[in-house]
Amino acid sequence: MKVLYFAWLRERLNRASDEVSPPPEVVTLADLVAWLRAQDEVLDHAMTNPAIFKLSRDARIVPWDTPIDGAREIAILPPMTGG
Amino acid sequence: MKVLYFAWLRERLNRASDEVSPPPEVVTLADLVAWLRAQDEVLDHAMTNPAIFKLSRDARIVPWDTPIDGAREIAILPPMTGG
Amino acid sequence: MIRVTEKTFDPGAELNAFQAAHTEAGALVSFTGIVRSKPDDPISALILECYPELAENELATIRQTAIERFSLIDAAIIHRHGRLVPGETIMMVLALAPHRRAAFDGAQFLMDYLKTDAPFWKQEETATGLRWVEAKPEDDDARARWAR
Amino acid sequence: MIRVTEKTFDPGAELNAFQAAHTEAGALVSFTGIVRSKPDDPISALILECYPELAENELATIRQTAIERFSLIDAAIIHRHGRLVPGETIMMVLALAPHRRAAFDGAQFLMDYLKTDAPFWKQEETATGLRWVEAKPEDDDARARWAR
Repeated sequence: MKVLYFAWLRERLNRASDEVSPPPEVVTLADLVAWLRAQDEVLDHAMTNPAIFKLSRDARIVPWDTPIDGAREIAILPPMTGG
Repeated sequence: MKVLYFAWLRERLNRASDEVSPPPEVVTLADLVAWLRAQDEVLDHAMTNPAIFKLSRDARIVPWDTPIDGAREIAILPPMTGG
Repeated sequence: MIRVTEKTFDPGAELNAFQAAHTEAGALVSFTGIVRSKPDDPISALILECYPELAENELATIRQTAIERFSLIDAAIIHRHGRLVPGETIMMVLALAPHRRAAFDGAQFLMDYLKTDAPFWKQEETATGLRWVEAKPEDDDARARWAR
Repeated sequence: MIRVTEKTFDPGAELNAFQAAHTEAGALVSFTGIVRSKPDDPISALILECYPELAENELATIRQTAIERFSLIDAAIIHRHGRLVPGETIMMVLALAPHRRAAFDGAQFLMDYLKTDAPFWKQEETATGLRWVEAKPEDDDARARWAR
Protein backbone atom coordinates (compact mmCIF):
# COMPACT_ATOMS: atom_id res chain seq x y z
CA MET A 1 0.00 0.00 0.00
CA LYS A 2 1.25 3.45 -0.92
CA VAL A 3 1.14 6.33 1.57
CA LEU A 4 1.41 9.85 0.09
CA TYR A 5 2.57 12.99 1.90
CA PHE A 6 1.91 16.52 0.67
CA ALA A 7 3.14 20.08 1.08
CA TRP A 8 5.08 20.87 4.26
CA LEU A 9 4.57 17.31 5.54
CA ARG A 10 6.28 15.96 2.41
CA GLU A 11 9.02 18.53 2.91
CA ARG A 12 9.60 17.71 6.58
CA LEU A 13 9.75 13.97 5.78
CA ASN A 14 11.96 14.66 2.79
CA ARG A 15 9.96 12.18 0.68
CA ALA A 16 6.63 12.21 -1.17
CA SER A 17 5.54 8.65 -0.38
CA ASP A 18 6.18 5.37 1.38
CA GLU A 19 5.39 1.84 0.31
CA VAL A 20 4.10 0.09 3.45
CA SER A 21 2.71 -3.29 4.53
CA PRO A 22 0.92 -2.71 7.81
CA PRO A 23 0.27 -5.69 10.14
CA PRO A 24 -3.27 -7.15 10.41
CA GLU A 25 -4.10 -5.20 13.62
CA VAL A 26 -4.01 -1.99 11.55
CA VAL A 27 -7.70 -1.87 10.59
CA THR A 28 -8.65 1.80 10.11
CA LEU A 29 -6.89 4.81 8.65
CA ALA A 30 -6.48 6.11 12.22
CA ASP A 31 -4.69 2.84 13.08
CA LEU A 32 -2.46 3.29 10.05
CA VAL A 33 -1.50 6.83 11.06
CA ALA A 34 -0.70 5.65 14.62
CA TRP A 35 1.38 2.75 13.24
CA LEU A 36 3.27 5.08 10.85
CA ARG A 37 3.93 7.62 13.61
CA ALA A 38 5.29 4.91 15.90
CA GLN A 39 7.86 4.06 13.23
CA ASP A 40 8.94 7.55 12.23
CA GLU A 41 9.93 10.22 14.71
CA VAL A 42 9.76 13.04 12.15
CA LEU A 43 6.24 12.05 11.09
CA ASP A 44 5.24 11.63 14.74
CA HIS A 45 6.43 15.14 15.54
CA ALA A 46 4.91 16.67 12.38
CA MET A 47 1.52 15.21 13.34
CA THR A 48 1.48 16.37 16.97
CA ASN A 49 -1.85 18.08 16.22
CA PRO A 50 -3.53 15.32 14.19
CA ALA A 51 -6.93 17.08 14.02
CA ILE A 52 -5.67 19.47 11.36
CA PHE A 53 -5.00 16.66 8.86
CA LYS A 54 -7.45 15.11 6.46
CA LEU A 55 -6.96 11.61 5.08
CA SER A 56 -7.81 10.18 1.70
CA ARG A 57 -8.27 6.60 0.59
CA ASP A 58 -7.88 5.86 -3.10
CA ALA A 59 -8.25 9.54 -3.94
CA ARG A 60 -11.38 10.22 -1.87
CA ILE A 61 -11.36 12.15 1.43
CA VAL A 62 -12.74 9.82 4.09
CA PRO A 63 -13.22 9.86 7.88
CA TRP A 64 -10.33 8.69 10.03
CA ASP A 65 -12.28 5.62 11.16
CA THR A 66 -12.63 4.28 7.62
CA PRO A 67 -11.20 0.74 7.21
CA ILE A 68 -8.08 0.47 5.09
CA ASP A 69 -9.22 -2.85 3.64
CA GLY A 70 -7.76 -3.32 0.21
CA ALA A 71 -6.80 0.36 -0.18
CA ARG A 72 -4.25 1.04 -2.89
CA GLU A 73 -3.28 4.59 -1.95
CA ILE A 74 -3.66 6.51 1.30
CA ALA A 75 -2.73 10.21 1.62
CA ILE A 76 -2.06 12.38 4.66
CA LEU A 77 -3.19 15.89 3.83
CA PRO A 78 -2.09 19.02 5.71
CA PRO A 79 -4.66 21.87 5.85
CA MET A 80 -5.43 22.87 2.28
CA THR A 81 -4.81 26.36 0.95
CA GLY A 82 -6.26 26.33 -2.55
CA GLY A 83 -8.75 28.72 -4.06
CA MET B 1 -39.94 73.29 -15.91
CA LYS B 2 -40.09 69.87 -17.57
CA VAL B 3 -41.79 66.90 -15.91
CA LEU B 4 -40.84 63.44 -17.23
CA TYR B 5 -42.91 60.27 -16.96
CA PHE B 6 -41.50 56.76 -17.43
CA ALA B 7 -42.58 53.18 -18.18
CA TRP B 8 -46.24 52.35 -17.47
CA LEU B 9 -46.88 55.86 -16.11
CA ARG B 10 -45.75 57.33 -19.43
CA GLU B 11 -47.94 54.80 -21.20
CA ARG B 12 -51.04 55.51 -19.13
CA LEU B 13 -50.61 59.28 -19.64
CA ASN B 14 -49.89 58.72 -23.32
CA ARG B 15 -47.02 61.23 -23.18
CA ALA B 16 -43.41 61.22 -21.98
CA SER B 17 -43.29 64.72 -20.53
CA ASP B 18 -45.08 67.97 -19.70
CA GLU B 19 -43.80 71.53 -19.73
CA VAL B 20 -45.25 73.14 -16.59
CA SER B 21 -45.16 76.47 -14.73
CA PRO B 22 -46.35 75.76 -11.20
CA PRO B 23 -47.66 78.64 -9.05
CA PRO B 24 -45.46 80.04 -6.20
CA GLU B 25 -47.26 77.98 -3.51
CA VAL B 26 -45.75 74.81 -5.07
CA VAL B 27 -42.53 74.69 -3.01
CA THR B 28 -41.49 71.01 -2.79
CA LEU B 29 -41.57 68.07 -5.18
CA ALA B 30 -44.44 66.66 -3.10
CA ASP B 31 -46.35 69.93 -3.70
CA LEU B 32 -45.63 69.61 -7.41
CA VAL B 33 -46.97 66.06 -7.55
CA ALA B 34 -50.13 67.14 -5.69
CA TRP B 35 -50.57 70.08 -8.05
CA LEU B 36 -50.06 67.88 -11.15
CA ARG B 37 -52.53 65.27 -9.85
CA ALA B 38 -55.15 67.93 -9.21
CA GLN B 39 -54.97 68.92 -12.87
CA ASP B 40 -54.90 65.47 -14.47
CA GLU B 41 -57.37 62.74 -13.61
CA VAL B 42 -55.32 60.02 -15.31
CA LEU B 43 -52.17 60.96 -13.40
CA ASP B 44 -54.18 61.25 -10.18
CA HIS B 45 -55.52 57.75 -10.64
CA ALA B 46 -52.16 56.28 -11.70
CA MET B 47 -50.58 57.65 -8.51
CA THR B 48 -53.21 56.36 -6.06
CA ASN B 49 -50.37 54.64 -4.19
CA PRO B 50 -47.78 57.45 -4.23
CA ALA B 51 -45.33 55.64 -1.91
CA ILE B 52 -44.18 53.34 -4.73
CA PHE B 53 -42.85 56.24 -6.81
CA LYS B 54 -39.44 57.86 -6.59
CA LEU B 55 -38.81 61.40 -7.76
CA SER B 56 -35.76 62.92 -9.38
CA ARG B 57 -34.68 66.54 -9.67
CA ASP B 58 -32.23 67.41 -12.43
CA ALA B 59 -31.32 63.71 -12.86
CA ARG B 60 -30.72 62.94 -9.17
CA ILE B 61 -33.11 60.91 -7.05
CA VAL B 62 -34.18 63.13 -4.14
CA PRO B 63 -36.64 62.95 -1.22
CA TRP B 64 -40.21 64.09 -1.85
CA ASP B 65 -39.75 67.11 0.46
CA THR B 66 -36.91 68.54 -1.65
CA PRO B 67 -37.62 72.14 -2.83
CA ILE B 68 -38.20 72.52 -6.57
CA ASP B 69 -36.40 75.89 -6.58
CA GLY B 70 -34.88 76.46 -9.98
CA ALA B 71 -35.19 72.82 -11.08
CA ARG B 72 -34.93 72.26 -14.80
CA GLU B 73 -36.23 68.69 -14.99
CA ILE B 74 -38.35 66.66 -12.57
CA ALA B 75 -39.15 62.96 -13.17
CA ILE B 76 -41.81 60.72 -11.67
CA LEU B 77 -40.38 57.21 -11.54
CA PRO B 78 -42.45 54.03 -11.16
CA PRO B 79 -40.75 51.13 -9.28
CA MET B 80 -37.61 50.24 -11.17
CA THR B 81 -37.01 46.79 -12.64
CA GLY B 82 -33.44 46.91 -13.95
CA GLY B 83 -30.61 44.54 -13.21
CA MET C 1 -16.31 52.34 -14.77
CA ILE C 2 -19.98 52.97 -15.50
CA ARG C 3 -21.55 52.37 -18.89
CA VAL C 4 -25.20 52.83 -19.91
CA THR C 5 -25.57 51.71 -23.48
CA GLU C 6 -27.89 50.42 -26.17
CA LYS C 7 -25.05 48.43 -27.70
CA THR C 8 -24.26 44.76 -27.04
CA PHE C 9 -21.10 44.07 -25.09
CA ASP C 10 -18.83 41.06 -24.57
CA PRO C 11 -18.88 39.93 -20.90
CA GLY C 12 -15.67 37.91 -21.23
CA ALA C 13 -13.78 40.81 -22.78
CA GLU C 14 -15.07 43.12 -20.04
CA LEU C 15 -13.98 40.66 -17.35
CA ASN C 16 -10.48 40.38 -18.80
CA ALA C 17 -10.07 44.14 -19.31
CA PHE C 18 -11.22 44.84 -15.75
CA GLN C 19 -8.82 42.25 -14.33
CA ALA C 20 -5.91 43.44 -16.47
CA ALA C 21 -6.32 47.03 -15.27
CA HIS C 22 -5.27 46.11 -11.71
CA THR C 23 -2.28 44.24 -10.40
CA GLU C 24 -2.76 44.14 -6.66
CA ALA C 25 -6.09 42.33 -6.52
CA GLY C 26 -6.72 38.81 -5.33
CA ALA C 27 -10.45 38.34 -5.85
CA LEU C 28 -12.78 39.26 -8.68
CA VAL C 29 -16.52 38.60 -8.61
CA SER C 30 -18.71 39.21 -11.63
CA PHE C 31 -22.46 39.06 -12.04
CA THR C 32 -24.04 38.83 -15.48
CA GLY C 33 -27.78 39.19 -16.04
CA ILE C 34 -29.10 37.38 -19.11
CA VAL C 35 -32.49 37.65 -20.88
CA ARG C 36 -34.48 34.53 -19.98
CA SER C 37 -37.27 32.87 -21.87
CA LYS C 38 -39.05 30.15 -19.92
CA PRO C 39 -40.36 27.22 -22.00
CA ASP C 40 -43.79 27.45 -20.29
CA ASP C 41 -43.99 31.24 -20.72
CA PRO C 42 -41.73 32.23 -23.61
CA ILE C 43 -40.84 35.78 -24.54
CA SER C 44 -39.48 36.99 -27.87
CA ALA C 45 -37.66 39.99 -26.39
CA LEU C 46 -37.09 42.12 -23.32
CA ILE C 47 -37.43 45.85 -23.88
CA LEU C 48 -35.62 48.05 -21.39
CA GLU C 49 -36.67 51.64 -20.99
CA CYS C 50 -34.12 53.94 -19.40
CA TYR C 51 -33.66 57.48 -18.13
CA PRO C 52 -30.01 57.69 -19.22
CA GLU C 53 -28.85 60.84 -17.38
CA LEU C 54 -30.33 59.62 -14.10
CA ALA C 55 -28.95 56.10 -14.71
CA GLU C 56 -25.42 57.46 -15.15
CA ASN C 57 -25.68 59.47 -11.95
CA GLU C 58 -27.26 56.73 -9.84
CA LEU C 59 -24.90 53.99 -11.05
CA ALA C 60 -21.91 56.24 -10.32
CA THR C 61 -23.23 56.80 -6.78
CA ILE C 62 -23.94 53.10 -6.20
CA ARG C 63 -20.46 52.21 -7.47
CA GLN C 64 -18.72 54.78 -5.27
CA THR C 65 -20.72 53.70 -2.21
CA ALA C 66 -19.78 50.04 -2.78
CA ILE C 67 -16.09 50.87 -3.26
CA GLU C 68 -15.97 52.79 0.02
CA ARG C 69 -18.10 50.43 2.04
CA PHE C 70 -16.26 47.21 1.11
CA SER C 71 -12.81 48.75 0.46
CA LEU C 72 -12.96 47.51 -3.11
CA ILE C 73 -9.99 48.12 -5.38
CA ASP C 74 -12.42 48.82 -8.19
CA ALA C 75 -15.99 48.22 -9.31
CA ALA C 76 -17.75 48.49 -12.65
CA ILE C 77 -21.34 48.48 -13.86
CA ILE C 78 -22.46 48.02 -17.45
CA HIS C 79 -26.20 48.20 -18.20
CA ARG C 80 -27.97 47.97 -21.52
CA HIS C 81 -31.28 49.36 -22.62
CA GLY C 82 -33.34 48.96 -25.76
CA ARG C 83 -34.61 45.68 -27.23
CA LEU C 84 -32.78 42.49 -26.21
CA VAL C 85 -33.54 38.91 -27.26
CA PRO C 86 -33.28 35.80 -25.04
CA GLY C 87 -29.68 34.86 -24.30
CA GLU C 88 -28.42 38.43 -24.63
CA THR C 89 -26.58 39.99 -21.72
CA ILE C 90 -28.61 42.70 -19.96
CA MET C 91 -26.03 43.94 -17.52
CA MET C 92 -22.86 43.10 -15.66
CA VAL C 93 -21.29 44.17 -12.40
CA LEU C 94 -17.67 43.56 -11.44
CA ALA C 95 -16.08 43.88 -8.01
CA LEU C 96 -12.37 43.56 -7.30
CA ALA C 97 -10.94 43.24 -3.79
CA PRO C 98 -7.91 41.87 -1.96
CA HIS C 99 -10.04 38.99 -0.57
CA ARG C 100 -13.08 37.02 -1.66
CA ARG C 101 -15.52 38.10 1.04
CA ALA C 102 -15.32 41.80 0.11
CA ALA C 103 -15.55 40.98 -3.60
CA PHE C 104 -18.71 38.87 -3.09
CA ASP C 105 -20.31 41.40 -0.71
CA GLY C 106 -19.45 44.26 -3.04
CA ALA C 107 -20.98 42.56 -6.08
CA GLN C 108 -24.15 41.64 -4.19
CA PHE C 109 -24.48 45.17 -2.82
CA LEU C 110 -24.11 46.58 -6.33
CA MET C 111 -26.84 44.24 -7.59
CA ASP C 112 -29.25 44.87 -4.72
CA TYR C 113 -29.00 48.66 -5.08
CA LEU C 114 -29.13 48.56 -8.84
CA LYS C 115 -32.38 46.53 -8.77
CA THR C 116 -34.24 49.19 -6.79
CA ASP C 117 -32.39 52.46 -7.57
CA ALA C 118 -31.31 52.32 -11.20
CA PRO C 119 -33.89 53.84 -13.56
CA PHE C 120 -34.53 50.93 -15.91
CA TRP C 121 -37.94 49.41 -16.60
CA LYS C 122 -38.42 46.06 -18.29
CA GLN C 123 -41.16 45.10 -20.67
CA GLU C 124 -41.59 41.54 -21.96
CA GLU C 125 -42.52 41.01 -25.58
CA THR C 126 -44.74 37.91 -25.95
CA ALA C 127 -46.96 36.39 -28.61
CA THR C 128 -49.89 38.33 -27.15
CA GLY C 129 -48.16 41.69 -26.84
CA LEU C 130 -46.08 43.67 -24.38
CA ARG C 131 -46.31 43.49 -20.59
CA TRP C 132 -44.43 45.44 -17.93
CA VAL C 133 -42.30 43.43 -15.52
CA GLU C 134 -43.49 44.09 -11.98
CA ALA C 135 -41.06 45.19 -9.30
CA LYS C 136 -40.49 42.44 -6.75
CA PRO C 137 -40.99 43.14 -3.04
CA GLU C 138 -38.01 40.84 -2.34
CA ASP C 139 -35.79 43.32 -4.22
CA ASP C 140 -36.66 45.96 -1.62
CA ASP C 141 -35.92 43.40 1.11
CA ALA C 142 -32.57 42.54 -0.48
CA ARG C 143 -31.61 46.22 -0.54
CA ALA C 144 -32.84 46.75 3.03
CA ARG C 145 -30.40 44.18 4.45
CA TRP C 146 -27.54 46.61 3.73
CA ALA C 147 -29.14 49.38 5.83
CA ARG C 148 -27.17 50.42 8.87
CA MET D 1 -17.21 21.17 -15.84
CA ILE D 2 -14.17 20.51 -13.68
CA ARG D 3 -10.63 21.21 -14.81
CA VAL D 4 -7.39 20.75 -12.84
CA THR D 5 -4.54 21.98 -14.96
CA GLU D 6 -1.00 23.34 -15.04
CA LYS D 7 -1.87 25.43 -18.09
CA THR D 8 -2.92 29.07 -18.07
CA PHE D 9 -6.53 29.74 -19.03
CA ASP D 10 -8.49 32.75 -20.25
CA PRO D 11 -11.15 33.74 -17.67
CA GLY D 12 -13.12 35.83 -20.17
CA ALA D 13 -13.24 33.02 -22.73
CA GLU D 14 -14.34 30.58 -20.00
CA LEU D 15 -17.10 32.97 -18.87
CA ASN D 16 -18.42 33.36 -22.41
CA ALA D 17 -18.25 29.63 -23.20
CA PHE D 18 -20.07 28.78 -19.96
CA GLN D 19 -22.78 31.36 -20.66
CA ALA D 20 -23.17 30.29 -24.30
CA ALA D 21 -23.72 26.65 -23.32
CA HIS D 22 -27.06 27.46 -21.63
CA THR D 23 -30.08 29.33 -22.87
CA GLU D 24 -32.49 29.29 -19.96
CA ALA D 25 -30.37 31.04 -17.35
CA GLY D 26 -30.88 34.50 -15.97
CA ALA D 27 -27.97 34.93 -13.56
CA LEU D 28 -24.29 34.06 -13.81
CA VAL D 29 -21.80 34.67 -11.00
CA SER D 30 -18.09 34.14 -11.47
CA PHE D 31 -15.26 34.24 -9.00
CA THR D 32 -11.66 34.58 -10.17
CA GLY D 33 -8.70 34.18 -7.84
CA ILE D 34 -5.58 36.07 -8.87
CA VAL D 35 -1.97 35.84 -7.64
CA ARG D 36 -1.34 38.88 -5.44
CA SER D 37 1.92 40.57 -4.63
CA LYS D 38 1.65 43.19 -1.90
CA PRO D 39 4.01 46.19 -2.25
CA ASP D 40 5.06 45.86 1.40
CA ASP D 41 5.60 42.08 1.14
CA PRO D 42 6.21 41.22 -2.52
CA ILE D 43 6.35 37.71 -3.92
CA SER D 44 7.89 36.65 -7.23
CA ALA D 45 5.62 33.62 -7.65
CA LEU D 46 3.01 31.39 -6.07
CA ILE D 47 3.71 27.69 -6.34
CA LEU D 48 0.70 25.42 -6.05
CA GLU D 49 1.16 21.81 -5.12
CA CYS D 50 -1.70 19.50 -5.99
CA TYR D 51 -2.88 15.92 -5.59
CA PRO D 52 -4.55 15.79 -9.01
CA GLU D 53 -6.65 12.60 -8.72
CA LEU D 54 -8.07 13.68 -5.38
CA ALA D 55 -8.60 17.24 -6.68
CA GLU D 56 -10.65 15.95 -9.62
CA ASN D 57 -12.81 13.82 -7.31
CA GLU D 58 -13.32 16.48 -4.62
CA LEU D 59 -14.07 19.28 -7.08
CA ALA D 60 -16.61 17.05 -8.85
CA THR D 61 -18.29 16.35 -5.51
CA ILE D 62 -18.31 20.00 -4.45
CA ARG D 63 -19.74 20.99 -7.84
CA GLN D 64 -22.50 18.37 -7.70
CA THR D 65 -23.41 19.31 -4.12
CA ALA D 66 -23.68 22.99 -5.07
CA ILE D 67 -25.83 22.24 -8.12
CA GLU D 68 -28.28 20.20 -6.05
CA ARG D 69 -28.35 22.46 -3.02
CA PHE D 70 -28.96 25.74 -4.88
CA SER D 71 -30.81 24.27 -7.91
CA LEU D 72 -28.11 25.63 -10.19
CA ILE D 73 -28.46 25.14 -13.93
CA ASP D 74 -24.73 24.51 -14.08
CA ALA D 75 -21.50 25.10 -12.20
CA ALA D 76 -17.85 24.92 -13.20
CA ILE D 77 -14.52 24.92 -11.39
CA ILE D 78 -11.14 25.49 -13.01
CA HIS D 79 -8.05 25.29 -10.78
CA ARG D 80 -4.41 25.62 -11.73
CA HIS D 81 -1.32 24.21 -10.09
CA GLY D 82 2.37 24.70 -10.70
CA ARG D 83 4.26 28.02 -10.66
CA LEU D 84 2.21 31.19 -11.20
CA VAL D 85 3.44 34.77 -11.24
CA PRO D 86 1.58 37.82 -9.81
CA GLY D 87 -1.42 38.79 -11.91
CA GLU D 88 -1.98 35.24 -13.18
CA THR D 89 -5.33 33.60 -12.61
CA ILE D 90 -5.20 30.80 -10.02
CA MET D 91 -8.74 29.52 -10.31
CA MET D 92 -12.26 30.34 -11.31
CA VAL D 93 -15.69 29.17 -10.28
CA LEU D 94 -18.87 29.79 -12.26
CA ALA D 95 -22.47 29.38 -11.10
CA LEU D 96 -25.51 29.72 -13.33
CA ALA D 97 -29.07 29.94 -11.99
CA PRO D 98 -32.48 31.31 -12.90
CA HIS D 99 -32.11 34.10 -10.31
CA ARG D 100 -29.28 36.07 -8.74
CA ARG D 101 -29.58 34.85 -5.16
CA ALA D 102 -28.97 31.19 -6.07
CA ALA D 103 -26.10 32.13 -8.39
CA PHE D 104 -24.36 34.18 -5.66
CA ASP D 105 -24.97 31.55 -2.96
CA GLY D 106 -23.81 28.77 -5.27
CA ALA D 107 -20.57 30.55 -6.16
CA GLN D 108 -19.81 31.36 -2.50
CA PHE D 109 -20.54 27.79 -1.47
CA LEU D 110 -18.18 26.50 -4.18
CA MET D 111 -15.44 28.84 -2.95
CA ASP D 112 -15.90 28.08 0.73
CA TYR D 113 -15.75 24.30 0.18
CA LEU D 114 -12.91 24.55 -2.27
CA LYS D 115 -10.79 26.54 0.22
CA THR D 116 -10.95 23.77 2.85
CA ASP D 117 -11.56 20.58 0.84
CA ALA D 118 -9.64 20.85 -2.42
CA PRO D 119 -6.11 19.38 -2.21
CA PHE D 120 -4.02 22.37 -3.22
CA TRP D 121 -1.22 23.88 -1.15
CA LYS D 122 0.29 27.28 -1.81
CA GLN D 123 3.90 28.28 -1.39
CA GLU D 124 5.06 31.86 -1.82
CA GLU D 125 8.36 32.51 -3.57
CA THR D 126 10.06 35.59 -2.08
CA ALA D 127 13.50 37.18 -2.20
CA THR D 128 14.43 35.16 0.88
CA GLY D 129 13.11 31.80 -0.31
CA LEU D 130 9.93 29.77 -0.23
CA ARG D 131 7.29 29.81 2.50
CA TRP D 132 4.10 27.80 2.88
CA VAL D 133 0.85 29.76 3.00
CA GLU D 134 -0.94 28.95 6.25
CA ALA D 135 -4.54 27.80 6.24
CA LYS D 136 -6.84 30.46 7.67
CA PRO D 137 -9.20 29.61 10.53
CA GLU D 138 -11.77 31.92 8.90
CA ASP D 139 -11.86 29.55 5.92
CA ASP D 140 -13.15 26.82 8.23
CA ASP D 141 -15.69 29.30 9.63
CA ALA D 142 -16.81 30.27 6.13
CA ARG D 143 -17.35 26.60 5.26
CA ALA D 144 -19.14 25.93 8.56
CA ARG D 145 -21.87 28.47 7.82
CA TRP D 146 -23.26 26.12 5.15
CA ALA D 147 -23.67 23.26 7.67
CA ARG D 148 -27.24 22.17 8.24
